Amino acid sequence: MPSPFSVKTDLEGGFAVIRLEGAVDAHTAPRFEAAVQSAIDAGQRRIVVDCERLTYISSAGLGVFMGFVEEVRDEGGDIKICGLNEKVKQPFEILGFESLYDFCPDVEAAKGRFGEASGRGE
Amino acid sequence: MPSPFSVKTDLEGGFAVIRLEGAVDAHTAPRFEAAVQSAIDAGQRRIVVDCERLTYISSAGLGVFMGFVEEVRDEGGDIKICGLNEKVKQPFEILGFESLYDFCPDVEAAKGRFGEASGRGE
Amino acid sequence: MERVERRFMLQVPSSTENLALIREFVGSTAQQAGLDAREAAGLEMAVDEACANVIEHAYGHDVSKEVVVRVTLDGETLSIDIEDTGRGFDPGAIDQEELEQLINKRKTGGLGMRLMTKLMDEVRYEIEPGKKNALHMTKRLRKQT
Amino acid sequence: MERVERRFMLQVPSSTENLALIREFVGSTAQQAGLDAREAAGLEMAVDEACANVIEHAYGHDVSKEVVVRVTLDGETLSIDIEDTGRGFDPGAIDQEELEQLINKRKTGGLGMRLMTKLMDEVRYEIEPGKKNALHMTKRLRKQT
Ligand SMILES: Nc1ncnc2c1ncn2[C@@H]1O[C@H](COP(=O)(O)OP(=O)(O)O)[C@@H](O)[C@H]1O
Ligand SMILES: Nc1ncnc2c1ncn2[C@@H]1O[C@H](COP(=O)(O)OP(=O)(O)O)[C@@H](O)[C@H]1O
Repeated sequence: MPSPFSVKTDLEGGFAVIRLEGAVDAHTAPRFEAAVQSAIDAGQRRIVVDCERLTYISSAGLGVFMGFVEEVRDEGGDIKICGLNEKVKQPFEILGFESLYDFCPDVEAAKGRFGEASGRGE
Repeated sequence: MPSPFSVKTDLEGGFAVIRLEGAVDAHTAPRFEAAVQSAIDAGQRRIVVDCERLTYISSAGLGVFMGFVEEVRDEGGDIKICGLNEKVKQPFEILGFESLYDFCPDVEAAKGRFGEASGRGE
Repeated sequence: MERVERRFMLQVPSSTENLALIREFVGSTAQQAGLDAREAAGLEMAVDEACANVIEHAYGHDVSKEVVVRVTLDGETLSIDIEDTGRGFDPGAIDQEELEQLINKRKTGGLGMRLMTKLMDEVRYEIEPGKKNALHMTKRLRKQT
Repeated sequence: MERVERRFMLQVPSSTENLALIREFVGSTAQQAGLDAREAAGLEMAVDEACANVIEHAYGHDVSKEVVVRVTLDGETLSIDIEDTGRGFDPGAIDQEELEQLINKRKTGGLGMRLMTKLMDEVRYEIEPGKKNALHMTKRLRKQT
């Protein structure tokens, strides 16, 4: 059996760290989306999505990154993606996410990148 | 994907330790059988099958324990089974292997049981 | 009928190479049916044994043949149906020797059907040699209240 | 014809709950076909996207419908066939906006068919609305010499 999906949000200082585990597909993406929505509803704008334990992501999961990032950036924040391992990098690369999102090796690095620029490296 | 099957024999002092990993089913049992046959052909009679990393065993695998044990016991040896975890115990229990085979917690314990008795606890 | 009956089917070439896939398939349906880990493992084993018999005894390892496993879930039962078009056999005539006797005779087989019977709530064969041999097995589900 | 063509089929209720099983099924055939880990992951994703579309767009999450995935292996190609009997659509009319545009519009979808096309060597739809909509995808296998 594949590892079960889970999503967990930790508020760490001024950051919301959303930790994904297992597979994000059309079945589980709504739970990821709900986590991002809750963080935003709670006023969080500095969002880090930790993918270290992510084993799979399909377009339904990528869509969550797409749907919220403008709103967050408009308010001076960002959604940063960290901990992507080789196994799950493929769809991000294929679709060109790497020029539009800030990818970081780990959560600490991601936190350090906030405030440096607007998020898109502009 | 399930963990791939492997079988490996180590000659340790006067013992042949056969280490199983992954699933022993009708597809992989012939490789387990070949390992036991080779050990016997090489003159080994004190055989320990280490099941610590075994994730599954069907009747095809149990058959390997059945087919050789008499021959080995007739010559004063035994085939001892060790390291069975909860997950794979079920078929051994259901079929009554526990009264006919010597089950040990680990390889060292199994080695210690040779010479104590004929193997069947007689 | 409070809920829809859920039907699953897997069809693979008749080769022992596919037993791992068959177990994963059945394991996944077991999980959806709410079986616990031990029950799911038992179900996977019963189906593995049944399919290994089809591959070895019904089709004699002829890879051009196909093994078909159907799983049906209703609220109360998980049903397994496995059919083959092989030579058939008489399940009642298969003798069920004690494990000790099998060992004495240095047998390496003869445990599969026994496992199936012990692991499932119902095991029923309908043999029509030359036409089809059907195996039907069921596992009762605990009420989810 | 040096070797037998191997055919695999999986049929599951039309629910996203079964996408994980569909990926395992396809992954297992990828392994038998000799694909490496990255290629197998890509194949699993292409089929996941195609089946998610059937579940969501063709059948609107109606669990009484069924999703059928066929995999055929010959020595040279792994072929995938997925059919639905839903309302159909015009694949050529689906516009393929740039990711940046989709993000600006706060879209959360529209990437699935693009992934399928990039991951597979061939993606072909045959739409006969009201009858059947067939998706055929292929992946070339490297020669095993
Ligand atoms: N589907 C089948 N078609 C033909 N013969 C079968 C089938 N299933 C079981 N048998 C017969 O029943 C016997 C007992 O099966 P089983 O208890 O599983 O042990 P084993 O397969 O190890 O011999 C087999 O040896 C075979 O002769
Ligand atoms: N099997 C199908 N049946 C009906 N419509 C489909 C099917 N597959 C795709 N579509 C249509 O094509 C569109 C684009 O699909 P896709 O690129 O996978 O993105 P998404 O599914 O995220 O919208 C869908 O929104 C849908 O309108």
